[in-house]
Amino acid sequence: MLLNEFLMLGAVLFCIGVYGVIVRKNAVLVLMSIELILNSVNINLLAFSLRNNSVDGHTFALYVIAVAAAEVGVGLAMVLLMYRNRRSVGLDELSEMKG
Amino acid sequence: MLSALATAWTSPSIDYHALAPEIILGGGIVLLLLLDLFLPDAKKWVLTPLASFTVLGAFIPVLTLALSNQGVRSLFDGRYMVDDFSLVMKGLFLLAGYVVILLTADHLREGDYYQGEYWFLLLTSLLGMVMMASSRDMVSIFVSLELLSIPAYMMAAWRKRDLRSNEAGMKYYLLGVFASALMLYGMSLLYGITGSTKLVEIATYLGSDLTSLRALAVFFIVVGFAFKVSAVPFHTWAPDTYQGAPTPVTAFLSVASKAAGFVALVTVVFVAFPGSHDVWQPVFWILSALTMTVGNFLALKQTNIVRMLAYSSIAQGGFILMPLAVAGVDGVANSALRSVVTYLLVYAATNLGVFAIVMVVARKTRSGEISSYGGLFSYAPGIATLMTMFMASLAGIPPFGGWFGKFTAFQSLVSAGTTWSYVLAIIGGINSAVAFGYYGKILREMWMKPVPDGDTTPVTVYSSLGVALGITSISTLVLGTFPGIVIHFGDIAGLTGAFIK
Amino acid sequence: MFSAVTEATEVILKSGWFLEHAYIIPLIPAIAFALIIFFGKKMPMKGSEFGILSMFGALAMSAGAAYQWIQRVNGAPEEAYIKPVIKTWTWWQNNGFSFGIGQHIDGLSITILCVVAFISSLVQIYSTEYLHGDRRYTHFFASLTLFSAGMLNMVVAENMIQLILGWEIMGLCSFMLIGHWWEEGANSRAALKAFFTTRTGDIGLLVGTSVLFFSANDWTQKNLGVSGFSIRGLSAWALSGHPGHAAITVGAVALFIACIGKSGQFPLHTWLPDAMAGPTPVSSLLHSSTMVVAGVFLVARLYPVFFKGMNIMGTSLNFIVLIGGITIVIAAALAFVQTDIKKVLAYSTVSQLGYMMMGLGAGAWLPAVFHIFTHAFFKACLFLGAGSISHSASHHSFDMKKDMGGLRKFMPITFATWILSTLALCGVFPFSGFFSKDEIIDNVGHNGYTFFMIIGLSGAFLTAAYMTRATYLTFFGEPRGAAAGEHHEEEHGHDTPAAHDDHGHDDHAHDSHDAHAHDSHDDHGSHGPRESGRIITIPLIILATLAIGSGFLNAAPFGEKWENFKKWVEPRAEVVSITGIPAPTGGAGEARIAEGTTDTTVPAPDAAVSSDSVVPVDGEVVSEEPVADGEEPMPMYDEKSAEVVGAEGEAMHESPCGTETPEHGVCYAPQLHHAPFKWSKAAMSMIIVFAGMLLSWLLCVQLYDRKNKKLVGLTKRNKLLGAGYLFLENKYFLDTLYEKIIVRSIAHPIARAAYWFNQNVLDGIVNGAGICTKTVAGWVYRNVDQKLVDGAVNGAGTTAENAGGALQPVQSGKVNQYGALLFGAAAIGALVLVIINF
Amino acid sequence: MLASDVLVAQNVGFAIIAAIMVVGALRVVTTKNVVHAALWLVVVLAGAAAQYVLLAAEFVAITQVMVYIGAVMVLFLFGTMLTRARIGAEQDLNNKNWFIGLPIAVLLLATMLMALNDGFKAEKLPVDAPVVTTQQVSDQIFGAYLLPFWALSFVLLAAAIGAIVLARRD
Repeated sequence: MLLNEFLMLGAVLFCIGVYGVIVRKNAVLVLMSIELILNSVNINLLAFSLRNNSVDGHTFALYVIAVAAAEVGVGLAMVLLMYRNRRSVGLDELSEMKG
Repeated sequence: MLSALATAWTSPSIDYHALAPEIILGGGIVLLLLLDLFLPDAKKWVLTPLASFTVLGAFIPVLTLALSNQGVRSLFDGRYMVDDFSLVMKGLFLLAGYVVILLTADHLREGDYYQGEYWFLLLTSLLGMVMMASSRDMVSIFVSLELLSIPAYMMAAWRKRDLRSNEAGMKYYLLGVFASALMLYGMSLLYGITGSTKLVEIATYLGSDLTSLRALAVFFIVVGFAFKVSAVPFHTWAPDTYQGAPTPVTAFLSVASKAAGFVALVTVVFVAFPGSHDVWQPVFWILSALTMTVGNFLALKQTNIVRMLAYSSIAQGGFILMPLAVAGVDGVANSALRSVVTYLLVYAATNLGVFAIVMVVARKTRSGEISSYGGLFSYAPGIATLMTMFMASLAGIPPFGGWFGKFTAFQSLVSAGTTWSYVLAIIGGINSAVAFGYYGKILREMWMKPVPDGDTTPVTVYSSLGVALGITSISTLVLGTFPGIVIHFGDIAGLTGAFIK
Repeated sequence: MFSAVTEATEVILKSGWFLEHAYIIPLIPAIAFALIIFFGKKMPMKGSEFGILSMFGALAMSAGAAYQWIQRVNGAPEEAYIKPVIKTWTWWQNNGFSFGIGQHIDGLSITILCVVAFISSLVQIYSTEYLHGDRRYTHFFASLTLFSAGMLNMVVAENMIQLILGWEIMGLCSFMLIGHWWEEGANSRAALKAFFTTRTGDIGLLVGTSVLFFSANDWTQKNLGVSGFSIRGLSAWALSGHPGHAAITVGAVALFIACIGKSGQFPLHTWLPDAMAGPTPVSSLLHSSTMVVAGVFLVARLYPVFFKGMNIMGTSLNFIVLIGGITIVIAAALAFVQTDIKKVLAYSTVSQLGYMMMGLGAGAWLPAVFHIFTHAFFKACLFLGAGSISHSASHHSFDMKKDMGGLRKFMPITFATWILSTLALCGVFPFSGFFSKDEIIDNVGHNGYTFFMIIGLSGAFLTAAYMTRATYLTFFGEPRGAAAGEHHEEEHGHDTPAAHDDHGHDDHAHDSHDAHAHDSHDDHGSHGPRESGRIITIPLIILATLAIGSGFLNAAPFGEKWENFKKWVEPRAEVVSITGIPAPTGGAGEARIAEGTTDTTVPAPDAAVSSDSVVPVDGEVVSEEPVADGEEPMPMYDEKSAEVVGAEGEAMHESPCGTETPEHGVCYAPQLHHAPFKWSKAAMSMIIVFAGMLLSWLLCVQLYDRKNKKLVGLTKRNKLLGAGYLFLENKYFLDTLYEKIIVRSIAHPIARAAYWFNQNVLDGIVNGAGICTKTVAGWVYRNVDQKLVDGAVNGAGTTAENAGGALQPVQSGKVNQYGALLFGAAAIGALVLVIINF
Repeated sequence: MLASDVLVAQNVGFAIIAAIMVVGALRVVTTKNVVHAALWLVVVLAGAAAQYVLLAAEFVAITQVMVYIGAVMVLFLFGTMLTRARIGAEQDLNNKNWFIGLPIAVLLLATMLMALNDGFKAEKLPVDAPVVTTQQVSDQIFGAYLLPFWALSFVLLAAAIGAIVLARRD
């Protein structure tokens, strides 16, 4: 297996995630796109862990998973809050402050 | 084969003195949470003093550590360092946190907030900052960053029924996650290239091969922190979040959170990337120039005071970034670090003071517009004078602290002596003149405009706000009048791993 | 700092308590400021007593210091270097940087100290009456006192940081004071404009100071043991031949930009006339005699730096002399078209500052400093006179055309002091302006700047002319408007904007807020013009006396004996030898100086004298000092030694402090030459001045008395003049003169040629020159001054705001777009970096 | 090319899983149905777990399944339901930013691929690497990375409590 196979898969996922966060208006979908990005990072970390013959990458990946879970929790709480106040989860409506 | 199999696990030896600030904060957090759970509502007032005593209590070991002669304390195999730099920054975070607690105390009581949870989040975020100051490997830095950010996201949205507060929290959260994703990607690449997460080892292994990947990794990490310090073009969240978040939270974000971003940035750049200055120097140059200029120009257009202060704080961030643009030049690294530390100290004192006044005035006028400051001098001369002092400090007029921060920044630039550093110095000079345009606007409102609604009842300054104002104004004045004190902090702020190997 | 480094003969200089403790002078008003802020409102005089007492204290100390300085100079050998009285306390230091505060007292600082303390005292007294009943009376005095503290601090400053501190305090205070009556939008705009413009210049000050510090610090530390901020160190460094050309030039240019801003030099002069929006005492103190000379003072203070950096005396043109020259003419021309009396004076100030700058730029250091000295008195007198008129005669209006005229009958004291000061300003012979301004012009020419000498003379002509016009409009003719007792509101009708010199009404600097100040007690419009009260007239009289007398301090026409100012103030370009790194600085009474001389056979007799014992207290002269007043120089002092430097006796360059470099010594001032006084030159300039007055007078009579506003009409009338017709009804004695000189000669049969000459040439000159000047100046005022320069200043602000506006769409409020920006910037940055590092 | 150098099974496995993941990820960001997007995300996350196994990281793979598919996905589904998204297709999920998003994503991808290609070229991963044991990971977590672990507990605590406060009705 080539190292770059994994890395490029990671890069593709990353960029799809980036596309997602830019074009998705629904906040829940944006959160899903973020998960894509974070997963690409984990693929990278584990591939490098294998390449460098060290365990640090595994640990790092576990921390990333845990933090990602926390972030999703917070994000969904905010989405709920937003929904409760505005009856909508469209991010475009969050433009009361600008300029 | 993975060699780690062979080594049996041994319990890591922990220097509890070195970890005492973190432990005290952590204990306080847990205690706060438990008390919040079990105390009846009538006794919930206990939480506020508990929070402030926790912060002050955590400050004690910072002092004892600073006074002990043991030098650098290295924990967890060099992944966590308690050196002078980290102690200075921990002190800054804790004091800033204390002032924010003072700012919040009455605000919380009057508003519709969950108090116990608010203190819990504030202290958690502070814990993240305190850990950030000592973290010397990528995992610690990442976790500390999240530890300080996640509570801050929620604090920004803490005014639950306010649409603006929701919006502030959501924007801050989303962009924060985007930025930390980018940073994580950069960290993963860095780990791949060097095979280590320890900053010192990264510096050793980060050779000149794999140049394009190295550039990518360094750049993404810098971007991640550039978001945190709201450097243009990664600043977009800042004005909206500052405006929408509860004012004490804004003060916290614009001072402590920004300082934490700088601490991380400085640590990573100086400890891990000293050899890659060909990558980050131009990046910082552009970031700094853009940040100052865009921040200033947009600040000129603002009519809302907090929003203007947001842009002002963006622009100030540009000044703090200035010395980093030349920190790779031989012999400048030390003075650049000193300048960043000095500027952060001065900026923290001044900006917290400004927000204290914003809160005092908003309590009376119930408005965030700059025009609501009209005639402030006629009914609150003391407040107007203090505000003038803070504005003068932000604009860099001696003898208030701000001038000295700018002075050290320019000093680093000039001592680098390259063409680009001079150009940046000139851009900085022009910007510091432009900045007076909007600081002067406030001064003009306060001193030379009539009171908008003719209501000249004097403002009430609650005792906690008064203490906050006292601390910040005296620090601003003292830092500007006797810069020797702040220089002393700057001097001892050597960064272990970068300068004291 | 030097005393320990010499092996050469030492001369003991007298000192005294006042000299040694001059640093107290700025502290007095600073403390008074705090007292006013905290206790002012509760005091019987609302805090003004603190201000006035502190200024008296400062004045007394300055006078004491001046006396002791004169003793010090008189007691020294004729060619000895008079060491300034320097003290430094370290304020703070870190690696490589040591910032001190202290004092640097020499002739220059003593001069300015006295002027500032004196004028401030008078202005404060005057203000107690002028601002009586003002709602921000206490604040006004607080600002005024702090302002004086800032200026005094700048003057005594030992190093650049201290100087900048004072400089900035002045800036802040001027902001407060100009905007004192902020209820009128124009005033607060003017205040912001003043602050903003001077702050723009101040960038130059910071940049220049940093550049000089980084270039000079090593040298000064090594050779003098002082930091690169030290004024003394910088002076020595500049003349040592060590500085690189680029560094010192950049430093000097940057500093000079600050001076342009502060001293209202072209093209940053526009704030000064606008700043007349402040109360008149403020105009008098800040914008005529003290704050605006800060820039000139800085040039004079760091003269060696500018001397080297700008290549003064090296070529026939340099930046300073050019800016000074331009300013003289531009401002003087502008003064012609003002209807506001304070604006005439403001432009006059700008023009006079141009003289000082031009003098400094052309190597006429002493005349320029002397002009600061004399100008302060007569200009303060003029401003206070204008204030007196508005206070008592014209209902707080400053419009000469609408609200004044004929006031000489009502205000004899104001009129007399005004005339005396005007004569001084014009430089008429025995008045003080003559001795300073004429010396500047003379020396500029003498130093080879012939073109600028002509500029100076034209400036003198214009000065005479516009002051005559202002005097005529104010004191002669018939009372108009408010001066005639008309009601205040009426003269605000916009019916008669004079076509030839209308300027924007919005920037009228009416002190209309005096009205607010007097609401409580004033009886508006119920009385005609009258003389002001004693509190106002006494300062006027004192100042007018000085306007006459102060010139005699340096009356070159009467020979060397009269050139006291030169002796006391001008630093001597003697070389002081140094060898190696000096010992730590001496004690408080560091009064010894070193003379560069080869003759070291006689050991210094005072080697064992402790520094304490050479400090005479309170002006007492310690008798053991070997040099007595006015006696022969010390016996071992060798006349030639000034040209021979260094312990080894190497033959040094002939002019060590000129363009050449001393090898083992330093000097603190460049060698300058003084033009010998010639009556012929003085006579020439007098003729020019009188010609200016005369022409202007004629023009004024034509324009204002005859209400003959159009060129066509004037020409027509001049034809009638040919018949000797209309002048008969002229009732002014100078009109008779006019009639005799011109009309008779026209009427005379042998004067057909003269008639032609008159019709075509004199008329052309009188009308043409006058109207041309007015037209051109009006055009310049409208287009260049108000549009271009103002436009540039305002435009910069507008551009900045527009740029901000252009950026605002980026801040769209849409979080997806923020994300796009974040990732987009990251992508582009990454692409660039990857390609670079590929 | 020797057979031992080319791990056919693994390479084929990687390719198939990678293809499924990419398709899944694309559907996540393009589908018109929020619930479908969540299900596609499950596909991607499961694929990632499979890749982790290929990368000799079984513990991480199991964690991935448990945390993401077990917990995070449930959160997402709850979030979707609580915000009353329709189960069917919706029109209003995207904004008009595709013309910005697409170039940025492509540019970023090009840059990253270029750098990766330049950096690691055809570097192979070791073929006989043993599976990292859970003990090794735990040794690290409770050794060198103890402090971040401690901090992580506060992160989760803060997230949990903060999220409750924000999300609860009151």
